Amino acid sequence: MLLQVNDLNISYKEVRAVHGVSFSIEEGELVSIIGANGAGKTSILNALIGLVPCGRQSSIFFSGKDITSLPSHERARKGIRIVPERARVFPRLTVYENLLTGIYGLRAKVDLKERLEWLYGFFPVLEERREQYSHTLSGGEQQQLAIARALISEPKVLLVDEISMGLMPLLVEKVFEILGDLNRKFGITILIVEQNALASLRISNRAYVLEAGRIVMKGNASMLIQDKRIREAYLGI
Amino acid sequence: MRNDRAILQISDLSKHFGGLKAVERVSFDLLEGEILGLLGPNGAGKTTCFNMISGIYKPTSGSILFHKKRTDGLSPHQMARMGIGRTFQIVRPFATMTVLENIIISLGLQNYQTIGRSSKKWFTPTTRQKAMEILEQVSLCGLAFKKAGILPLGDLRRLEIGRALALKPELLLLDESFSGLRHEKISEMEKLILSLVKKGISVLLIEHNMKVAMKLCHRVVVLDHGRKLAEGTPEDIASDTRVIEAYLGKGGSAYYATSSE
Amino acid sequence: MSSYVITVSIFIVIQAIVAYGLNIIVGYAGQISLGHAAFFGIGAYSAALLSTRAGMVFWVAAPLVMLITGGIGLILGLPSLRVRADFLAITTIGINFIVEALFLYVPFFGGALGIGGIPRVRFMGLRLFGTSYLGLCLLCLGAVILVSWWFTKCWAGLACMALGEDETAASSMGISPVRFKLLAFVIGTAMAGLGGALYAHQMRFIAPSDFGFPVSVMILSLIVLGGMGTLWGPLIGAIILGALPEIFRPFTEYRMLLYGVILLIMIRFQPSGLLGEDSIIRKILKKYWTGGNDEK
Amino acid sequence: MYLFIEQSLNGLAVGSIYALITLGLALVYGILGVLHVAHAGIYTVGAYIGYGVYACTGSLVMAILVGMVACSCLGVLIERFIYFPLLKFPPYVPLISSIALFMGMEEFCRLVAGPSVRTFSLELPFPELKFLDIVISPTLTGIFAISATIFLVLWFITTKTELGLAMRATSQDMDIASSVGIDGHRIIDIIFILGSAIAAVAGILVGIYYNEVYPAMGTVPAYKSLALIVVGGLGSVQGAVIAALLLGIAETLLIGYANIPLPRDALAFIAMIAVLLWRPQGLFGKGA
Repeated sequence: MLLQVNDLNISYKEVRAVHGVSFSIEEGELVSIIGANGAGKTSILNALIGLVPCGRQSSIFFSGKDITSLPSHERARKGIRIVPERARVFPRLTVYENLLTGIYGLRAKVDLKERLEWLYGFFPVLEERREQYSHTLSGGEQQQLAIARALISEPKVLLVDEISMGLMPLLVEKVFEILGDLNRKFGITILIVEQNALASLRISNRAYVLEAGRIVMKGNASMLIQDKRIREAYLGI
Repeated sequence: MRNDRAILQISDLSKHFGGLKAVERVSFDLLEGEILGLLGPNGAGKTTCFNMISGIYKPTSGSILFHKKRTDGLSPHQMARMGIGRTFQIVRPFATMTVLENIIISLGLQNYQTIGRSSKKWFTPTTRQKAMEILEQVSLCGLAFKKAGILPLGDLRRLEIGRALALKPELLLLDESFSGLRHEKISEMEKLILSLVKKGISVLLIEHNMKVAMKLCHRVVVLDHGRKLAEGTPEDIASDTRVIEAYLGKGGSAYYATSSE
Repeated sequence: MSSYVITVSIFIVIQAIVAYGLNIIVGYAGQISLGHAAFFGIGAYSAALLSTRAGMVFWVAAPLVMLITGGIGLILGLPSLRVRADFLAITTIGINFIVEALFLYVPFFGGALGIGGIPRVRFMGLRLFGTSYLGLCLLCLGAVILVSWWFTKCWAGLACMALGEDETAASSMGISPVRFKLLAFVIGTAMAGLGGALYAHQMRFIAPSDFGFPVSVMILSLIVLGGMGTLWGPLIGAIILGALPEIFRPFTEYRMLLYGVILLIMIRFQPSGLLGEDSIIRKILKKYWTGGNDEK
Repeated sequence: MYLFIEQSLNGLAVGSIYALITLGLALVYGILGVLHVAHAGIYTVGAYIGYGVYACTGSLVMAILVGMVACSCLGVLIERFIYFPLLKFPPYVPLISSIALFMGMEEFCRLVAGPSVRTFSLELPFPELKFLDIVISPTLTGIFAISATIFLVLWFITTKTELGLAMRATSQDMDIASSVGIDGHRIIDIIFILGSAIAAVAGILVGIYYNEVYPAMGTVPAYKSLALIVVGGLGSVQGAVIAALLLGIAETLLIGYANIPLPRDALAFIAMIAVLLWRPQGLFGKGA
């Protein structure tokens, strides 16, 4: 088990956003957590990377080690990387500098040239825009940059938060294709959190359905995609 | 399509933020007594539309007519006075005040217009009673003296509707009032909205839970990347291939086509 | 009561009056102002000028002073509609420095020497000083507290508090941000003007340095200390911060240091003020009033 | 003409010192959003320590080094024990505590070193420069050399090194920075260390330039530098530095030539209000 989350509780002040959620991810899997806006998806990811404290009794294990109380940057060093909601690239850094932040503290360990070549293969636009400030990029380009920033460190697990938000359908498709490729061709473990249920289910191995901070369904992605309740809840058909 | 019964007419509305075209030439009408759903994926420009209608943003171009009067460019407090109440996607209660006070702030609409009236006392038995009546409508009576900041999301969404109702609006803008709610809360909210429409309030709501929107709305406008993708009855929309594509991506629609055969 | 105690009390009361004005701007309407001493000074200077140059009696001059200060407050409050919180804080610091500089460099205001020979306030032929002047100040303080209390009870005050908490939400409830922010500025600065007038007639000699930026800081810190946006906070703060230097008088050498340190410690460990939310005093009072039963 | 150039050079020296003080303030504002008024207290303390060490040892290098180290520690202590716990409160809370701290530090200097002005009489050990008839005194040369070096080093750190990248990333989005493995707390510590050390240098340079060190020497810079970071655009370090240099020159020339009945110290605030009316985000600020 690469990542194991037990009884995760998250509260903001006195409002509870996530109620006792447990899930796990095996190495090499692509897992989705799907749910509507406000279901608590982003809170879960923020707890995984340590930006939001989780409640008592909750525990998070990574590669068999308890990381529940580890600060964010140390989790990043261990290989947990995130593609945040709305990309959140550093707006006043250039594209290239944004990529460099991804290997902060790892520069000695990573073959930068080779990594960059590999990434530019996926995202040619990032090479073209190398010296541009990243706030001048379009939404889709920023998302690509955010993925590249996370990938450059050779993460053990990639967390992807609402990547379809604000992207054109064509791009959504492309981005999901890339995520699928990364998982299948390069064996990168990925956890996707999405409200675009079908797009993410199509590339996932397994999925969890989150409603109002609780997991209400889980199973194989190919099974869930057939599920009548899912189709009703997320499509109204 | 220009209708005499239209309470709100949006034509060619655009909003650009720098290079980003958040809303691009969107037009639609809202009829009196209607529930119109504004649907679309995240980032489609729905909330931006709302913010223009309620006066928070000034449109880049296009016009908004409320009761046949141009209202684009007016500020939020002027819109509130004209009879448009709204809720927020990310709830914005006055957190340190009580639930009752939150409602009373809205009840003061008329008192904010002249110095004389605004110097009167606000916490009177009459206003209190009016506020309690509104709280009753949104079933928050039991929480009247709690601080708004500690309420759970569902109650806060109802509190925001209550605040909007206290303005005695003709048009209610509901921004994702269902999101983050559990099943049973969703049906409560549906009932509430239907009861409001019965009282003659027109409703424009943003939703991306298709199921809820399809059930509740008389008509639906679908936005995608700032443009209007489709408009029509829920049935029309549900079978519109463009809509399905926007929501599911091409693969999804292919899947939909094969599995429904 | 010794005249020393009375003098100190008069200053505390004047500070409290000025602080109540700031409490309306910062505490209720949520507009950070670090230049309140400028309005205190404008009040004092206009009172001094009206009585020395125009020979006006206090009872006529005082309302006029409040009008002048409130009017200037209205004009200088305009930036608050334009800039964000941090900018506003710094802008108001700037206003304070510029007003002080005007007093200092425009000959009309007497320059560094200030204005002297301000007569005492007369009431029915009697000169008010000492206890009787303290009485007048307390009366004014009472009026200011009454206005503050009324402000929490009237629709305008409610509107300001809503704006202070969430401007977007408040304006979509029909509250005009421009109108009510400026209203708060006018009321708040007029109170500072009243405080200034009382100060001028007490000191009978005023100089620009009496209204410098440190005074603004002191006024703001006393309401932060007492409890921002509470009805009794400014009074409590004024009493504590007004009395501290006097209590420390035996340690002459160290009193300003102690003052700074105590202020720092109080704010560090009670950031919402002595009477604010979650403060120790609030908690204790609550326990006694509700008999330890917190549920309402 | 020569007088004008000499005046301008004097102004530039004053501006450089303003810039050194303002730097720390701009860095701290950029990363914590706190208006760090107590920075001027650190500057005063730095000047006193420098003066004291120089008086004891007679070594200027020692004076500067000890001042820098002591002030760095002071800066980090302030950040850890005062600002950090107060970040979650409205901005006026850290601001007031910063001002209280500043008052305390001034008083502390007054108590330890006495209220009188100490004369810090020495020339900086730099050569005297001569162009045509313009003579640049050793002290002036020294101020230019030292501040230029500091600006260059700082520019190099922020733009060319991994640490600088981390600093910029953290000030733009602290959460995301930590999610790529940057330890935000350490970066904040480093920023306070850098800013405070530079403030110490600025204090010592001012002491030498005006030939005096006194407890209230921080009061005017404390608030002037606030105005400067507004003019420069809150959070823009280059903007603040440029604004500081311009102000130094403008002040000096104004005193020298124009007979405007305004005090030199109000100029910064007048400039600030003028700039705010014209460009509310400051000269070099980025939009809203």
